[in-house]
Amino acid sequence: MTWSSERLSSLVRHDAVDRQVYTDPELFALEMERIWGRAWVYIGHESQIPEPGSFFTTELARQPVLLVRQDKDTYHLFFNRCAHKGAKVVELESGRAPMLRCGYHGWTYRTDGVCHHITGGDAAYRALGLDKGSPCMNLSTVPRAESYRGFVFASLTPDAPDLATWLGPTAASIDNMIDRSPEGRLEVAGGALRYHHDSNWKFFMENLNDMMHAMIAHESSAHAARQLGKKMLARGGALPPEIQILAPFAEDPDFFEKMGVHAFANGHSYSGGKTSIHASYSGIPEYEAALERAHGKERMDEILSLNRHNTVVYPSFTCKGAIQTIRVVKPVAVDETIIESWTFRLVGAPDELLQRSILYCNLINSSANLVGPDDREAYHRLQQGLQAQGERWVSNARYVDAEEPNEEGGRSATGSSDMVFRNQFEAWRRYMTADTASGG
Amino acid sequence: MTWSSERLSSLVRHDAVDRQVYTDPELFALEMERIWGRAWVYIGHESQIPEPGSFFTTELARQPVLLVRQDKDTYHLFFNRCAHKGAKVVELESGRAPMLRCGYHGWTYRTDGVCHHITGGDAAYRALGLDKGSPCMNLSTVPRAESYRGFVFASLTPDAPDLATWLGPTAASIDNMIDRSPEGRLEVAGGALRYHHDSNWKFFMENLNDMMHAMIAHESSAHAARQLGKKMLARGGALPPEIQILAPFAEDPDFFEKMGVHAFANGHSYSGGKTSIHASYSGIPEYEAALERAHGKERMDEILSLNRHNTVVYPSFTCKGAIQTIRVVKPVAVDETIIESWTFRLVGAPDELLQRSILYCNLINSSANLVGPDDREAYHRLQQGLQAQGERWVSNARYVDAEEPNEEGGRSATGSSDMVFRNQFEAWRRYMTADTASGG
Amino acid sequence: MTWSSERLSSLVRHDAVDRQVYTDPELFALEMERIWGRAWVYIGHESQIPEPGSFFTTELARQPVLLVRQDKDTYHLFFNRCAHKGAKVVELESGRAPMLRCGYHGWTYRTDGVCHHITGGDAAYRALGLDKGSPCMNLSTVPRAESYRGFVFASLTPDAPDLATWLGPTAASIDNMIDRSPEGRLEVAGGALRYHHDSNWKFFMENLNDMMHAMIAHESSAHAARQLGKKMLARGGALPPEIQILAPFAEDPDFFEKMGVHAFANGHSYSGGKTSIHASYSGIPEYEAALERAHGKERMDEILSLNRHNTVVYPSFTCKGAIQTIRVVKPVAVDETIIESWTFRLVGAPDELLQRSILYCNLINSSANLVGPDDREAYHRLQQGLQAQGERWVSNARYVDAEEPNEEGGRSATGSSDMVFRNQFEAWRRYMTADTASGG
Amino acid sequence: MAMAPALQDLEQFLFHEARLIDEKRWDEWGALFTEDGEYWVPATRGQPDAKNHVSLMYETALLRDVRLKRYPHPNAMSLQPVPYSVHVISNVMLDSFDAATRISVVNSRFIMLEYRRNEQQTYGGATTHVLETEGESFRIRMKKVELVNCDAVLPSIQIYF
Amino acid sequence: MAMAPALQDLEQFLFHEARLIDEKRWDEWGALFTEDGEYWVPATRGQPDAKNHVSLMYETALLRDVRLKRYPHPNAMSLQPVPYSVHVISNVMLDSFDAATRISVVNSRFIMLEYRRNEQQTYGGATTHVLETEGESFRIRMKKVELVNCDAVLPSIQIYF
Amino acid sequence: MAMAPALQDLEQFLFHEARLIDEKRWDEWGALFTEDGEYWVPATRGQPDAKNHVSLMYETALLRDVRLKRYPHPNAMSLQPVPYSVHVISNVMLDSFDAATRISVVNSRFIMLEYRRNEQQTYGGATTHVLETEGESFRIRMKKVELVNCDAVLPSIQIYF
Ligand code: FES
Ligand code: FES
Ligand code: FES
Ligand SMILES: [Fe+3]
Ligand SMILES: [Fe+3]
Ligand SMILES: [Fe+3]
Repeated sequence: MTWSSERLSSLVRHDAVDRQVYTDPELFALEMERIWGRAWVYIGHESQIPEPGSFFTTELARQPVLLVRQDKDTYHLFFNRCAHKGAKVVELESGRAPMLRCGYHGWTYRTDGVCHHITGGDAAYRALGLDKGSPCMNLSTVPRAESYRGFVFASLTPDAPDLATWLGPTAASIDNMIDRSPEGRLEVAGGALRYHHDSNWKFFMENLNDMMHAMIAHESSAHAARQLGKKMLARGGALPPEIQILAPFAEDPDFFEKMGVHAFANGHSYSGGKTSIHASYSGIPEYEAALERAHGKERMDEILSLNRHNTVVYPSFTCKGAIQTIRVVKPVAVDETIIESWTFRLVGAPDELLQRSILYCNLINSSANLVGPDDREAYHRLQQGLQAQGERWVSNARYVDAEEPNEEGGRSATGSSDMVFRNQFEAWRRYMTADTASGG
Repeated sequence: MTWSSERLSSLVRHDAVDRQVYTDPELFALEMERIWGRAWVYIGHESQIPEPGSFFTTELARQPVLLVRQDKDTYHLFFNRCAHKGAKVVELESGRAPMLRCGYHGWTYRTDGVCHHITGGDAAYRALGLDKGSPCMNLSTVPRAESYRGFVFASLTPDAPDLATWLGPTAASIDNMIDRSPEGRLEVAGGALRYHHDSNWKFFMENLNDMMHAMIAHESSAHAARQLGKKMLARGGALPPEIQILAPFAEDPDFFEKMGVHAFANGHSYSGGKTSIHASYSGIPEYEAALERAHGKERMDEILSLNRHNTVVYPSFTCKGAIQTIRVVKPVAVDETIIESWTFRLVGAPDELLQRSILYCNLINSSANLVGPDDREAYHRLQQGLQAQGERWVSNARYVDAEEPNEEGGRSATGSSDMVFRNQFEAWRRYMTADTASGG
Repeated sequence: MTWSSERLSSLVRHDAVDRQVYTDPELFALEMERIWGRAWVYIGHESQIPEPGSFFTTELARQPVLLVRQDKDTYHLFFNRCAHKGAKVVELESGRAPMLRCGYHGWTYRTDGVCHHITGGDAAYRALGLDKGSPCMNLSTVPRAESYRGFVFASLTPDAPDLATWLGPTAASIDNMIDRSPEGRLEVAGGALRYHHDSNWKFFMENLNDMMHAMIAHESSAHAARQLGKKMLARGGALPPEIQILAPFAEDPDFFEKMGVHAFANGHSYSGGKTSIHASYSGIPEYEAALERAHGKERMDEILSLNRHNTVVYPSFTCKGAIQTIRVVKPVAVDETIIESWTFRLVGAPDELLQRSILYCNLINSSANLVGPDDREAYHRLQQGLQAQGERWVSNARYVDAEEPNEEGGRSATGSSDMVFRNQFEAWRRYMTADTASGG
Repeated sequence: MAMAPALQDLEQFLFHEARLIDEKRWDEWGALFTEDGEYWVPATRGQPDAKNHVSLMYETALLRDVRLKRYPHPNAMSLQPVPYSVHVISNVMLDSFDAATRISVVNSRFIMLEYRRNEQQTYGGATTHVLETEGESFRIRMKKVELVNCDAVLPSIQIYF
Repeated sequence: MAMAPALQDLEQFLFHEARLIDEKRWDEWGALFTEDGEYWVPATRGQPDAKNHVSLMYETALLRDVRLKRYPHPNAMSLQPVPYSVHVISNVMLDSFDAATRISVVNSRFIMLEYRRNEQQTYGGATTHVLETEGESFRIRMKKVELVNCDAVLPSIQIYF
Repeated sequence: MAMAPALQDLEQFLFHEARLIDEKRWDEWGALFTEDGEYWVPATRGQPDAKNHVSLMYETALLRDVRLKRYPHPNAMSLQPVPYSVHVISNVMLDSFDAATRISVVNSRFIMLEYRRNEQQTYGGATTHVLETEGESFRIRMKKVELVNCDAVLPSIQIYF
């Protein structure tokens, strides 16, 4: 039985989805083709390729791709695949080289992807009128690659809409992260963490704006932190950043209801805004001074008062402006996903900020952290529980009636609403059933 | 090419089956749906959930299920799947709790499966007229769950026949195990053993009443035991239980022919009866005294003289009345199966009996035992050998002509007959080709 | 979408192939059936079963087979699958036994495959008119098995052409290996090496006559060897065999162009001939004396001057006459392949020759060698790179115009030509699209 | 008063015992046990005894004799091809020594690889040896192996830990 | 002048520390650290510090307290079922001893199996202990664990190496 | 008459040797061998010699030089990304010491994890070191590594055991 558009449509109800969207390998393969092959997928940040010849390799819909800087103003995203016999040309995750050299037969390519050297000579291809520079002798380019203020996304679909339009109001979350730099610039810094999950990628994407799980799933660590925090305050001490980071996970449901959730076109969303679990981190005077110098008091307050929790750019990207960290989704199989986390330096800001971001990632995003393992376990139990055929539908019914338009052109709802999940599956259905590639 | 009923039927000949029934992944998936989804499958024993709130988790046709006792007289079998987002609700194998709590968002359920607490409040679902207690807010119940004198079986098919009828004459094997308790009661005791097999589940189910393999496959251990036994007798000692357990595996073919095999509706069967490899265990006077007190000499002799070897309740269960142990089949993949073994205490009997059952399992059923590894290796070689396409058919031709009706309404044959396998595949074909769910 | 002949044909262009031939699991399954099920596949060498009762087990198209010698002049290739229930009869890789005994129920077979003993007696099968010796009670024979001067190949296709015809001019490479024995006989000696590859089997088969990769992929080891060699010569020493073996891998492209490649029917090929990377091994006087005694100077020179590099008998076999070693391909999955290497003793030649072959295999074919890991890594990168969907075609365009007929009835080209790959895929397409089994 | 054995002597004894297993010197290995010496691999953590709960292995001299006789048997299917092992023993600590009985209780940790027919299993756990002092050496009254995954779904285990 | 500690004493201390982890004697384990004692598992090779680069774990007393409090919590989903470990510690070498401060720098290697719910992970690496001498024993000022696969895509790691 | 070396000295030497490999201090490692020192990993059990039967590795000084030169080569594809190792060495026993030649034969067991590009392999076996005494230390005349799975179908092995 093949997956007709009708059959695919029938998997998504406004208030629920069929459990198979999380468990069926064929649907996963279709997702790679129709969602990950049509949407804009995050590739990396321009600061990862600072110099001419700097390169960075990653996957796009499970295909190897290669981001290379040609010169100050130009860089390219290629399929990481040699034009000769198809070997992965660049194996290292990142580096810098004047030419890209394939290790198998030594073909080399310029940073603009044009073939530069053919071992054994070029004459061999003359008969077909081919030579270095003939399209099929060069690295092939990914159909679309665009940057939004340094954040590079790509699409396998030539007629994808322009990136900024597609990002919609979530672009403001990226803006806010950048605006927090006194110089308005970010740099990837502090390394990456890669965390293996034995579950479907969508569980992670939903969890990000799931406002009802923190105080339950993360109770053990957050309560321990709160108790230790109380003792410290009692002793007249201040709360160290570790406690400031962990304690808010145990805020009561009301706190999270108030944070609220906000949904937009293409499955995007964010939670928080006026407040979030990052809102009460103690300020860093030296930093605020720098920011005020750069923007003036009013603008600074505006920037720092924007407190979005997680912003989700469906299906591959999520960021936290308040602590300058992003996470990237890499689906491997229907029940296997890799989550990468990256931290950024706010150029012009004191090191404390990067160090706080790094501390945050150690505590929340590393494989050995104090919070993530409980999320990972939750996804694992979802993957297992949904093997049960007793109930076809997975509920997205919370506050199905209580969504309101917001001034950003999306809809807003109380924190515990399933609106964000409904919104993701509206996009899911559109991507999966669109016949044209205009998935965006 | 899909598996039409005609094509499925053609896999089973009276005297042979197509090798693909053991090697084809699609057929395995169909088995899960049509055999394991229609037959009565063993879940557990009532003594595993003694108190209100006691629970026990397992799989049914690879789906997570949860057995929970509500009160002295009531217990329920639920799909182990949260009504909220579908997470496996109970992760532990067994335990006791006043409420069942899902770890992801903290929904709780009463022991009757009714939702008791919704994190973030119930109002969220009012718009759809839903509230705690609305069916879709509760744990969903497995269509059928029945107990035969404490042994709980379940079926995913609402109109499955009643359990006792379906068990047919194999129920008497369970009766005999229970009757061996002076108080007519069994309790699971002594823990469980779980043994991983890299082969198809049917090899195990066939092996149980395969009377021609023991003296060959288990020669090494059984002969060693016999030699040591001889020495002991020579020294005028008695045979310790270890020898009594191991030595009979090397009885000659005649002994096993005489044990005989007996086949019944739904693929069930047993071997032995008047005698078995358990027949010559030395008696335990204190126990027999207790049993005689309970039943009188005549009935006691009747009970103890019933010496069935393995009783097979197709497809998931096998028991040995004489030593109060059962084994449970858990198919994982076409070439992967888990076999669990459990022992029972005869309530009112001295500890020696349980200890003998435990010794038996250590010697025969543990992953490190002296007999099972040779069976496991045999299944492994079957799985490998049947990759060969040189011969399509796997023979079930032994004594194809020599089956006789028995007084229990089944058919009996000499021990080495393939009758039991023919009978299993008659049931296999019926389950696999039945259009309705009345697979039973 | 099923793989029609049209669709299969469209995967192969004269100057390129579709990347899916290396990455699609369904195509791999078809290859097992249509290429590995139709071609002649190498099984083993007669010297591996020297005595009556000697046996040797291996796989043919992933099916277990068993080569057994009945007597001095007769041996048989059986499916390694018991006629009783289908267990793999012989588990050991090789050995000797008067009878073949199945471990599960003890059936035994004579070395001609006829059933000799049935546990529990034969009467059981009388009703069907079956007895020991009835075809279905014996080991079943692989449709075709033939030896070319001791090298045993088999085919699952009854009407495969005769082996020598099918081998065509590549037979001469086997001849040359044998002729290098003063007695004209080879014996397997020195054991086997088994090397796991995480890539498609065809990458290995293409690499064998890929003349443009050695100086690039093996630069690190070969250059190290050259430098050390230079030092030694400078010190007035001679080049030890290790250097003689490793250094030529770094010859320049011209050297390899001159070696040339030669392609023949059925996908076969060889490279070199007048010269190869083995050409400058220092002679072994005692050996040449023996060879001259046997053949006379002229014939000896003729034999030793034939310097073929790799001879490829598509799809399963490759040999190196000059150092008496072969490698055997065992596909496991679309991205998994096992490569076995075997060495031969030239009967009548001094031990040095076998010892040089063994040294060669240690240096080039073992899992821990100095050259093979770079080839394996190249195949790995091909497997990864070809996941990229940016370019459908894998080029075979080198010197597409410059092939010339050779006197052996095949075509020859300069070393770096892709002719050999084009030739393999011509055979690939013919095997894959042939409706009849006359794949040969 | 008897003095506690030197750690190094205990280590060397444990290394020797493990080596006898890896080298399949079964008779020598069996002879390391006292007549009432027991070998026990519980099936659960903190298992109180081997009589009232199933174990992965619980062997007295009698069952060791059966297994040691079985090892070389040509028709022991699961032992053809032959399984091989390597034991890495470490973290050897002397938990107690009774000067009167000269009995040492020794705790150690191990990783054991069991290999057969192209498959390698990794096992690990904590071992408690109850050792009687005998001349310069020791004899084993009890060897209790607590596998870290004792309650996992395990394949066949055919070599002593 | 203080003498360098005996290798055997250092080994026994490392074995003791590992055993406290395997036996989940968390309070005793935590007490082995000095007040400013650190536990560090870098996320890359040759990582210069834990402040300016992410780590798999970088814990001071405060974070150890959080984790040790978390371990027994009934609602810690990822710890129910409970994960278990076995540490095999070897190759213990004394890299340096400062007679003035009586600080030892000890290098060792380990294999640790982490087991939970029928899954077993194998970890290994090199450990550097910076130990203060305290009476007959030691306290840990720094335990730095360099995993051989520190930059791999790893599942949850829930027990200290 | 020369006395047999102390076990601890032999252990420390073996630990040192393993550490040089894990830390890729190749020149120091190579220098541990005598000029005619051999490194041998047989491909079968009880393999009588390395001349008449294939081996996984059989290296004299010459081949060690090739490999050690190859390690840092930028175009050695299979070494980019770089493979890493950790060796856990244990069960060190002195099998024999010849007072005349002062040659020690040392038996040990090991687990080695080889890690590269997100894949970790577990190897284990028994090692025999034939050591010449040299001053306070030793030099390796022969290092023979008997892998428990020497005849398995193995992927690339790129680091010395
Ligand atoms: S595959 Fe890249 S150079 Fe040949
Ligand atoms: S999934 Fe169970 S409470 Fe949310
Ligand atoms: S399967 Fe071979 S004897 Fe039964
Ligand atoms: Fe969370
Ligand atoms: Fe059996
Ligand atoms: Fe090569």
